[in-house]
Amino acid sequence: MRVGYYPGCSLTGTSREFDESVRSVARALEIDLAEVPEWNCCGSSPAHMIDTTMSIALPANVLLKAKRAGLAEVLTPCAACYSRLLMGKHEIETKPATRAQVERVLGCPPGSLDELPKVLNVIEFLAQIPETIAAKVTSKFEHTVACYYGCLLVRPPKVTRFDRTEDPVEMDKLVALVGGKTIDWSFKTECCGASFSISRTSVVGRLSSKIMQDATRRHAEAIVVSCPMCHSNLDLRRREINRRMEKPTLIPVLFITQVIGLALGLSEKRLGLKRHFVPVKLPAKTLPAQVVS
Amino acid sequence: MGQPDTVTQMHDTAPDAPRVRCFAVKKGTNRRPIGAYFSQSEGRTLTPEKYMSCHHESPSARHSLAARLKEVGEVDVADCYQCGKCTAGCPAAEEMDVAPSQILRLLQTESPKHEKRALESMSIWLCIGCETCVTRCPQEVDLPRAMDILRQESLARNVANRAADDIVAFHKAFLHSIERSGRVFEFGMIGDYKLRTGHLFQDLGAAPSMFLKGKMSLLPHGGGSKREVGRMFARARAAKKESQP
Amino acid sequence: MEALQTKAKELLAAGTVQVAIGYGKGTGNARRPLFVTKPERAADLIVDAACTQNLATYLTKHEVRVMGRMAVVAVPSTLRSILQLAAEKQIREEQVLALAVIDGQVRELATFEAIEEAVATIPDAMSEADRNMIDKLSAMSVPERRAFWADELVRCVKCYACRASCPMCYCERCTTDVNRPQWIPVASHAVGNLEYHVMRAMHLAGRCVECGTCGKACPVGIPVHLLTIYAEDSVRRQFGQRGGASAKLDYAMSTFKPDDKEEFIR
Amino acid sequence: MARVGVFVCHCGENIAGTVDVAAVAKAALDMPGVVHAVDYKYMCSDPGQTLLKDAIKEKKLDGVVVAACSPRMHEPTFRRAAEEAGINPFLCEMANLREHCSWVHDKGAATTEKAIDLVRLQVEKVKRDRPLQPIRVPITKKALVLGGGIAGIQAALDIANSGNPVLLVEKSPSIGGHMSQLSETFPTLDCSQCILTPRMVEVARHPLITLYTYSELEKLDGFIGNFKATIRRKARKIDEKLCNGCGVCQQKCPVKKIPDEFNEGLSFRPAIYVPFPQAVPNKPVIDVKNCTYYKTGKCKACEKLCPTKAIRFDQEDIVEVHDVGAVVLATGFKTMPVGNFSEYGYGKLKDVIDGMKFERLASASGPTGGAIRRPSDGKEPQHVVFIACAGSRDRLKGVPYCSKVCCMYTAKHAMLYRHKVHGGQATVFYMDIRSAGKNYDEFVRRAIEEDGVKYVRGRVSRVYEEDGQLVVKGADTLLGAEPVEIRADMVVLATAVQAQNDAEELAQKLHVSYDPYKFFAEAHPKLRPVETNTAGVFLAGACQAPRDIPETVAQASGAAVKVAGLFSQPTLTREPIIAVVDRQPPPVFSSCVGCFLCKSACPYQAIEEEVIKNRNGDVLKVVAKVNPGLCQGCGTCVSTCRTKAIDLEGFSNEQVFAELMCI
Repeated sequence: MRVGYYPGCSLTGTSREFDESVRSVARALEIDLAEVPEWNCCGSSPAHMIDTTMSIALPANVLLKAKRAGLAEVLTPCAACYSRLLMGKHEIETKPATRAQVERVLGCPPGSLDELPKVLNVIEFLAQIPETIAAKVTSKFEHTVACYYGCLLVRPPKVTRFDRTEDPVEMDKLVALVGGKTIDWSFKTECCGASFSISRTSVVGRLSSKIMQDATRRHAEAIVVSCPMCHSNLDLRRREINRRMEKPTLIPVLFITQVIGLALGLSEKRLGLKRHFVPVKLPAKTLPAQVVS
Repeated sequence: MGQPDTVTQMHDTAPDAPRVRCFAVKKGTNRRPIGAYFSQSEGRTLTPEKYMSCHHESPSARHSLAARLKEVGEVDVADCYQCGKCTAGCPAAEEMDVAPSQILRLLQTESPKHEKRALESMSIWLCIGCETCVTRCPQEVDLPRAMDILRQESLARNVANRAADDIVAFHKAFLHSIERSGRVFEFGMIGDYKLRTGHLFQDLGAAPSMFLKGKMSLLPHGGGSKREVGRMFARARAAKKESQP
Repeated sequence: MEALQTKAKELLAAGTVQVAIGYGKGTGNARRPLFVTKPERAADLIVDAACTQNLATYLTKHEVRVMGRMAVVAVPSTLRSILQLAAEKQIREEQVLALAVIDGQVRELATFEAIEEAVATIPDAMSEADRNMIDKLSAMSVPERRAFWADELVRCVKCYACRASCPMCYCERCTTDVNRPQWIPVASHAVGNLEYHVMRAMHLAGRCVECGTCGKACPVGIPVHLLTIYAEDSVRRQFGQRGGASAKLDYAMSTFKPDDKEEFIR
Repeated sequence: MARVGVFVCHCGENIAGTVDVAAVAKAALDMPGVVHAVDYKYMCSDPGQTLLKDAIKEKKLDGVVVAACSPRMHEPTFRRAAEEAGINPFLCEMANLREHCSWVHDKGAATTEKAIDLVRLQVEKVKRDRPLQPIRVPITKKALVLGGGIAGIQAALDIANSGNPVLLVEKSPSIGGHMSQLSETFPTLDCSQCILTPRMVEVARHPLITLYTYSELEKLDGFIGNFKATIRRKARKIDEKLCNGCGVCQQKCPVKKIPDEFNEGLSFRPAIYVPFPQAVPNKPVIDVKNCTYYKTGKCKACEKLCPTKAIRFDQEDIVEVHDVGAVVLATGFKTMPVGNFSEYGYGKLKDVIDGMKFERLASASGPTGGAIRRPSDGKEPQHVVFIACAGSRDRLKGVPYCSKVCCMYTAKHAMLYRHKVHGGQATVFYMDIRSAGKNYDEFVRRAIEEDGVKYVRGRVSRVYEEDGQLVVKGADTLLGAEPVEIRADMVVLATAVQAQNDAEELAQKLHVSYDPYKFFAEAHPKLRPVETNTAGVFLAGACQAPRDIPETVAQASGAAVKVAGLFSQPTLTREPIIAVVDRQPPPVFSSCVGCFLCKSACPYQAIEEEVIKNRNGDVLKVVAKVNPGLCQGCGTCVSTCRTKAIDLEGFSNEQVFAELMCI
């Protein structure tokens, strides 16, 4: 099985472990990730915030390259990239004037932006192959975790058309598939502060601490995410968060692909678990046995 | 849901015009009698677009921010009935100086005084773009889109709130990084941001561990077709200049 | 051909049908309709490439019907005619039996259901020449197209051979015969001719079985079948329905679906 | 040769201000067949009509054209005048010089020219008019009322009290509808059941009312005055004549855990049950889906213990056909399910309930005996948040319209809660308070002023659960849209009022129009609010739009008067503008070829098949025939007919053709 792959900037930098775990899991599941050649940044929130044209042109360029490389689907693990790619595609498909403008910016002939590839987030992608995953589970992930989806996977529902908007369940299903338990909690899609990680750390502290609070109160052993921004806010900004918590917490934040990777028996190294700021320490009795890679 | 498919123009003296297009549907066939399609009245069916085009716009309204939002972003601020649901769900509302729903209210009046207040607000910079508001808005007002346009308008008019300088700097540094490298080069971007804001020591503690964990590299990433992206930015700028002589 | 003759002979001999409508030898290489009522005459039936006329025209004729149950040698468009006639209550299942000649094989189709199944599997086969002409006409501008038809229709002498040859023109009183009001002028002149042919095309839109018999019947060589075929094709494109596909009435031109495209209303 | 008179009306300045009416009259005189033409200030006035009548008599006119306003306004006036003057009323035509000319054009020669053309058209038409006679149809003087809520009960009682028999059909096992579930009613806080049950009893006892509960309409054929209603009486599995309603079966039924519909799932009922103690009729019904006997073939506890031996496990549905002359639709509404609200927990949060559940909690006959207890743990909630407009005025997730009753019942709920839980806090989130009605606004003010209900203007964005409490996130738009977060014990959603699930299907059965939200459409929003576009079918209550009780009752009585008015006539008179299929002497019989494309095109099911046979009974021909009772004269069939075998009386092909050709 072959699928297009767009890691995006975060996955080459601050969230390398997400990239590593996606690739490792893909290899274990015998999925060929065809990286979009010469891909560029999706523009992320800054383009969205202050440069509307580029916020559509940059993702359009990525999708155009994927299309030219013959890719019908593009797997985009980063939730922010996923959102930008989807929104860019949506704008191009629904607004002819925008499409023409973007064609000029890209310097591509009219019609090039027809039938751009489908954009898939990692949950969406893995949910398509439950049997394949289940067949390869070697050590069940026997932990109780909180699945945290964040904003951009589910919103706005008219564009993403993914899962239940206010109470998504697809990630929970994946965790259950590899033997884990998930808590039913109230903050699955509450915002963590996203791109304010650097410029308004206090906002991130306030929002993320509420999320951590609910998860720990309901006895989650870890938080599972699918977004580099959510991850860095909950992981990297833990000091900021703990300052606002009744009781500081050290539960780790895992990417969904790391959870699945553990269940598939992949090594901590290959899953990049060491790269986290909050050490990944799950109750020992249920930690999977080390497998030499 | 939403508006009915067609509206029937009604005459004062032909009040019997049925407003509904389907009546009498035969069971057992999925086709309906064609006569059911046409209303029996003197009224004519119009599509909502045509109906809307019958209304006259006031000349002053054409240059307002509200008009611009409608034209550029297909956001109609008149749709907002000030229920406050956007504000109620906004994760950043507590930090904002003007609540999101009130931003829309400021635009609804179409008065320059109120528009200025919106453009100078901190709120437009504190919007995270989480899309919670539009996801729940009963009137489907695309507030995040409105915020995008307001931010850009605020920058273009050079009235952005000074307290947002660092946020603007972050966005600019980020875009600058993309323009130069095709992708975001964090080390360079953060350096750029620090120079722009003077926040030289913020997060200094985190940096060494970032390197140790392999999360940040000192050299720009390869690939990313940086020249191509640079050209895209140049073309977009040229197009913008052309449209605003 | 022998299979057909044998089949017809059997049916006549067994009394299953009282008349077999088929093709017989005409002048030169031409074929003409042949009405076989006696088993021993079944050997006169011919099937070959020259047999193209749609014999369904005779199924609604009183003179033929009184003979009893009819077997009709059917090309694909004949089968569609039977279904459309059935949908319009002009023929009942027990009145007709089709001897379909498909790919050189003769199949006896005794029920409408069987005919529906057969029709569903036969692709629409418009002749190469017709397809080219329709493409050419579609590509023309409206004034060009009008000029083309004005030029063609000026030759029309209102002999109504197109009407007489059409299996779907079974009305006892045609609109052209109505004189209060006089919808179609009797005399042959440019406007009246155009009115007649436009009316014919409208009446066949969604009902035409695309046999092309009307065009062949025209003594002055006007390709009148293109008008009805085009109307039929338009209905198919707009509503996804074609004439003669089913023995149950589901006529696109007298009903509407909420998701109809409505492009024609503009 | 025709003798046509033309009468041009000034309509004050309405026409004469734009059109040169004298010139129109003068031009009319030159039209072939016109022997008389005048203009006059107000043709519809008494002198104007006299002018018309005198001219008909004096000039021996055999056709009249009144060039004035829309025929919708005054055609009946002038036709009556023509009739009084001794000519057939259908020989009078109107040219619409006002709506079609003077109101839509500027003053000028071209406008007058158009007016003259409009008159010419009508002159050509009137010359080809045939005298027509009104159609008379018999009437079956029995009404069918669909729905046994307060609307249906009121309509049935009023019709029956006017002396006409009524068949009242209700799909659930008892009449009473939503009103029987309510605790108190606004704005008087009188007990809902106390005022409703006497009416229910009256229905049961009325000699002219036949009550069919647990029954549904399958099919409605026919037309005004002459409907045939096919009704399915679902099997209750008991013999109603033998059952005395003792209730032993209910007590002994081993299945106990079925969510009780009457209590909105807040309590349980057995598989054989009477919906509520005051049910009419007080006879149980076996819920076949949940009954052990029907599932496993064993049990029959009720049969063994029934003192009157009334249980009938083998009872089948009965399908009956009834002749009725009129139908009253009173099928009511439903409320939007709580599960529709994703941001309020998709119905997952047990203590987020809807208004109907709250009614049952507050009702003395409810599962808690009227004590307010939250569903999750039965505790008395100390803070209840009421959210108005849950689904209403929400074009994204709900319906764009206002459900009308929620403001009032929310005020009532908050008030009842404050009365029942002393020290409890009630907060209402609202957008606008819509309390237009007698004593309504006073009622809302009382909730705020006397009962201390806190009103916050703003919509709630989200409700979620934290530490066993519900966190309600809203904003106070009167405080500069300040975010408000309330920790509540229970949340009550004022869910939107919607049409019943089967409303569309029912509308199609009855050929009644409905709006995009599946509410049945009235014939005119202002002047014909209880009639539908299908003659003989009337509307009452919330099946038409959200309504409160007083309005529902008023409308039900209105519909009943319409039915009684219809039944007071010996026969039904209709305008003879209908389609007619050509008939000729043998051997042709008709130019119709019987293709019946017209039948598929007719929106009123007015076209039937007529079989023409010879004296031996052999079928010669099958041709179309128009049912004059059903035909509405729309003309669709006429345009579909290839052979021109159908024509429309009063608007014949010949007339329309002549009108077109004279321009």
